[in-house]
Amino acid sequence: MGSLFDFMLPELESPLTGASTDAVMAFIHIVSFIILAGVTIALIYFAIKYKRKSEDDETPLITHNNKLEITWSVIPLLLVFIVFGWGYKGWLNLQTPPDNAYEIHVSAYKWGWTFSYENGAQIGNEVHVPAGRPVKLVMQSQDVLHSFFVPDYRIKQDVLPNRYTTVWFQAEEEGESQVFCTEYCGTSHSDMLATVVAHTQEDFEAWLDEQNTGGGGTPVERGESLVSIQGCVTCHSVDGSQKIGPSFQGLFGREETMTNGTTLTADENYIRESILNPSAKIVEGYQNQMVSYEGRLSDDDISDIIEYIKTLED
Amino acid sequence: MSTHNHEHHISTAGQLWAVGTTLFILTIITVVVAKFVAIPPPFDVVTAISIALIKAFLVAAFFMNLYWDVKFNAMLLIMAVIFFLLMISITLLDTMYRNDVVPSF
Amino acid sequence: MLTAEVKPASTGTKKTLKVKRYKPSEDPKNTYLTDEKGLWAWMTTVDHKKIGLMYLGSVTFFFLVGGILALLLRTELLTPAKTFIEADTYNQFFTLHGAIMVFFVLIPSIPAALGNFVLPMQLGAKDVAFPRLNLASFYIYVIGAIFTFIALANNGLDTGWTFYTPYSTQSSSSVIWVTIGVFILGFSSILTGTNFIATIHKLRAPGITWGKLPLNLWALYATSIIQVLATPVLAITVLLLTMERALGIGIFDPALGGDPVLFQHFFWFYSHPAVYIMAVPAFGIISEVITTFSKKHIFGYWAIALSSLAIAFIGFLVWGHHMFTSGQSAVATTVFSFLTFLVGIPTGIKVLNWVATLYKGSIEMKTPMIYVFSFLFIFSIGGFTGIMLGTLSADIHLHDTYYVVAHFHYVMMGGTLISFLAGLHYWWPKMTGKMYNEFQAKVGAALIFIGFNTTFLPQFIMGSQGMPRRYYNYIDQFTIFHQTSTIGSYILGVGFLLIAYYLAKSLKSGEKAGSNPWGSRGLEWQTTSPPDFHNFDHTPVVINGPYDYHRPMEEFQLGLANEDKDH
Amino acid sequence: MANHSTSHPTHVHHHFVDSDQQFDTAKLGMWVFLVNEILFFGGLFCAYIIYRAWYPELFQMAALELNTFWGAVNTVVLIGSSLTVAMAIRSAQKDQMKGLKINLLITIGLALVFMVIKGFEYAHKFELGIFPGEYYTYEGIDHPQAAIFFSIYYMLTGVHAVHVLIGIGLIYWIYLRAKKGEFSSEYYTPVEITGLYWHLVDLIWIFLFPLLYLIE
Repeated sequence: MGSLFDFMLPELESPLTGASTDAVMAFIHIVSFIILAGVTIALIYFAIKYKRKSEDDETPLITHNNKLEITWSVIPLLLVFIVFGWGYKGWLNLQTPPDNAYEIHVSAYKWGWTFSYENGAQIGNEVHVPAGRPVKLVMQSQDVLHSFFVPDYRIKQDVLPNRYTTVWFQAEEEGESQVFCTEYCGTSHSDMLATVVAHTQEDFEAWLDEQNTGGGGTPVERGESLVSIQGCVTCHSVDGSQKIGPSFQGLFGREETMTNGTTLTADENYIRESILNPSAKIVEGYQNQMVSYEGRLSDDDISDIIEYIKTLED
Repeated sequence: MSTHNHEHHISTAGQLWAVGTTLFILTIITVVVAKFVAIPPPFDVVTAISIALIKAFLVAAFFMNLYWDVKFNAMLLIMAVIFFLLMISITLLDTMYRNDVVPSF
Repeated sequence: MLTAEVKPASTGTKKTLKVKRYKPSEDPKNTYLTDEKGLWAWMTTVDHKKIGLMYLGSVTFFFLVGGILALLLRTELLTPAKTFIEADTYNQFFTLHGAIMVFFVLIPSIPAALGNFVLPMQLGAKDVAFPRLNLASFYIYVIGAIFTFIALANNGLDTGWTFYTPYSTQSSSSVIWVTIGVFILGFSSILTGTNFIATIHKLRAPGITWGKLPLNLWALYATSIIQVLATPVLAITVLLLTMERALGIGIFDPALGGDPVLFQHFFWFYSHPAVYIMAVPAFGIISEVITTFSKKHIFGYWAIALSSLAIAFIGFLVWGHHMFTSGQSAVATTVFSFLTFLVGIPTGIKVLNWVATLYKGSIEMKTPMIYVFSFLFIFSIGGFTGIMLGTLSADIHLHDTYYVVAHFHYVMMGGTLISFLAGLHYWWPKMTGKMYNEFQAKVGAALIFIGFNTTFLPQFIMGSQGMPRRYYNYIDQFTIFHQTSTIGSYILGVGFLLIAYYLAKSLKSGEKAGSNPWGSRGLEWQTTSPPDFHNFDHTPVVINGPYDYHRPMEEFQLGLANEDKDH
Repeated sequence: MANHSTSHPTHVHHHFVDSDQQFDTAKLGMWVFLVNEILFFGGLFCAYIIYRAWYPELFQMAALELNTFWGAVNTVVLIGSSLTVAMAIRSAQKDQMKGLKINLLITIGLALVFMVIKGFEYAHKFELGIFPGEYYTYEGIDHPQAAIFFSIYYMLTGVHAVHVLIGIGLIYWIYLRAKKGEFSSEYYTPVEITGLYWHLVDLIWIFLFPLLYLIE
């Protein structure tokens, strides 16, 4: 289709889901552009040609013309029928993932994404997929509405807290594509980004095998990966920089002042309470924004995270 | 607009009592039918709503005078009901036909 | 002594009336502005013209607040990361910008402010059907605004103007104050709609049949129907949301077993028709202005009149096109997409009829007409991008991106606000009796047109490239579009300041307008500027259509001959 | 009845041509307002229908907690009050001011009876722990969405009860005006349009009753 409006779209990385979308968009753009040009030219031409000559200008009495009315009702009607059918066909394809699609589970939360694989591997804010094979994401939210949007693939689907939704694509080449959250979800909505990384089939399998499922490694290593997968780092920096919540750097053993005026020293019990019941104590200068991780983190997980935080000294 | 009616309709007391009595009887019928007659669903709901519709018609037509009033007022009532039905039926098109996604692992 | 055979609306039977010509005075002694003076007289007035002006004042105030918020938002977006405000502040600003512009500016702008002023005059009536109810509507609007401002002073609101659950049930901002405010505000809208329907049905001057009703009134009539049918659903929706937060009733909250998508149905069942509450009255103004300044009969009177009703009706059945990605069922999505395309047709018909009206006209490019030309260009773009967004596969890509932001600004701001400006400049001489500076007004119109397109055209491109809406931070590749857009918004700001300046100045030192400065055949122009308390000092009798420019002016100035002049 | 002389009777506002035009306009306005009321309740009925379609078994279980007998009594009481309002309008049309006042008082009495019965029903539910929303503590219904049924029940009957209270206020106001002798067969517009409002309150209840109380 025409290249006139190609600059408006990002490079298409998943032709199986996006080619029909691009084509119908180009068609609408071109037809609209022609009609808009016609209307604009007519407006300017009439304004010049029929400019008022004097206050006593007589104008002819033209009340209506049924033939003209029917023409400009029926032609647009036919055009929009074409567009409807075209869009419907492309959309139906988006709604029906191929049977051989590779399934990955997505969990969205304020403000990040966790991707889980069949073998138990989990990874935060990065989804690795095999190129040249359809991939189906089965998604659910842990809190509010989110939406999974990959412009390069022309796909988008809201992620709901009470049921699963699904979306599919097929990246043809190796490469990275940007994921956005497109359903407004609060303070860091605009930081709720992720990346799709497409590998060749062999590289993908190798990558998947490398991912340990959280069983191996030292407690500190496990803690570090949990902090990333569970999205803690979206709000709590590990380098002392200012984010939505207090930084993890130097947190352990730090003297903190609470919003109610009391002070305490951050120890194991305080961190544990802050993970399970975040609204119990709020550090001065911060909002009560965090959701409880009760049920999402086991006692062992929490111990691992505390061990990791201990290593982050000033 | 339809022609103007200079004489406002005045119902007789007998008419009003007849309508009221019918409404009382219909109330008793709908309770008896619901409690003591086993109608298989969904026809139990259909029966209850049909009786309610008859009652509503009687109230609108005779207590609210629509039967003798200008037709435009009746049209307004019908329009409200139509828009309510459109709202509910199109929403049901979503809520009744959602596709259940089941994760495979 | 002349006679005219007409059908008075109050009896509906044809009869012959004795009429004579009443030429409006060019130098009125007694006008509605001099009639009663003082703050108290204004605050308790039941005069539709004064109430219209009070709405105009409030709408202007809220537009200023919403506009400043918009400029702050655009300034924040100059750089990809933080420019000068925090993320939470940004979220509150876009929420309030949306809520204020929709509920306090666009919805009351044309119907309640301009509509209140001209509707009875175009009907030849002395007032709306229920003048006290009209005043009550205004105060209900004020009370709704007060509730919203309590929320502002008390944690603000950060849910987006759409209040989507479950975010709105969890948010720590004062959602309840705003929902109560919107609930109250809804009644203002409903009562205004009720008033207009009754007025148009029952208070038409002798001779104004449905076929001689000005198209502005057809548009206001269609709008009123939407207001009465849709606004109660908004009321119940925000009531349920209030209860959701106060009592946790669970209907919309998934944590309590409810369904968040159901909330979206409830919300858009009102809020999509609300788009037409904002847009349809704009169509009315365009029809009035374009005929006056081309001195020509409207092309396709019935096509334009009936397409307003068609838009109002089909507009009720398309709300689900805001929910194509929400997880609603496939069958609902298909039906909504199909119906969405149908609503595009009557809109297209209107635009083409207006263009055809210009053919062989006597076109004078006064300020209101410049706004009409801006409208036709900008609104067409809004319409075409609407077709794009109604297309299922394209909407999946474009939904909730800046493409949508640009689209609804082209429709709401380019459509409603620009035609509001057209109407304001068109009826300004009638309202105030004064003329504004034509040259400054033309500069203002040009600034608005240029500023508007500079602001919103780049948003189509970045949206299509994937820039999501409601983003505080953005990735670097979108910087150039955001910066262009911000510059455009400053041009718009300057344009609005200029308009405010010369309109205010015209009140003090503007030239006298005369009763009919544009040479219009509309009934509202056949009385003094500004009109007196009763609008006309006689009962007008209408024998021609409002666009019959082939008939002499005398025939538009008739009134009952045998009337005592003292009431 | 209405005469078409040029003089304006005192009750006719300046912007109307005559009494008939004012009467028709007021009535039309009220009908337009009733359209809005129907859609206002329509939203709640919509929530009801969708949840009933989702969880039919819940509605059968939960409806057993509602007392059909008192529901039916309240239906009869409300229909009775509609009848007396209709009689009141008839009295006004026939210039029987005493009948007007008596009928209005009976209507208010019946409306109060309705509210008292409603109050007992609510009190009984509160005793069981059937509170709206999150405060729901009753354990007699084994269904995860049980609280939502009662949320819908409380919203529907609660909003309806608010309308009954407003109606009582309006009818009392009409009664006071009737006492002052403001109405006659020439002018009874406020009686007529308040009556329309009251009939609508009745109409809504006619549907609420089978939908909430008569599910088997």
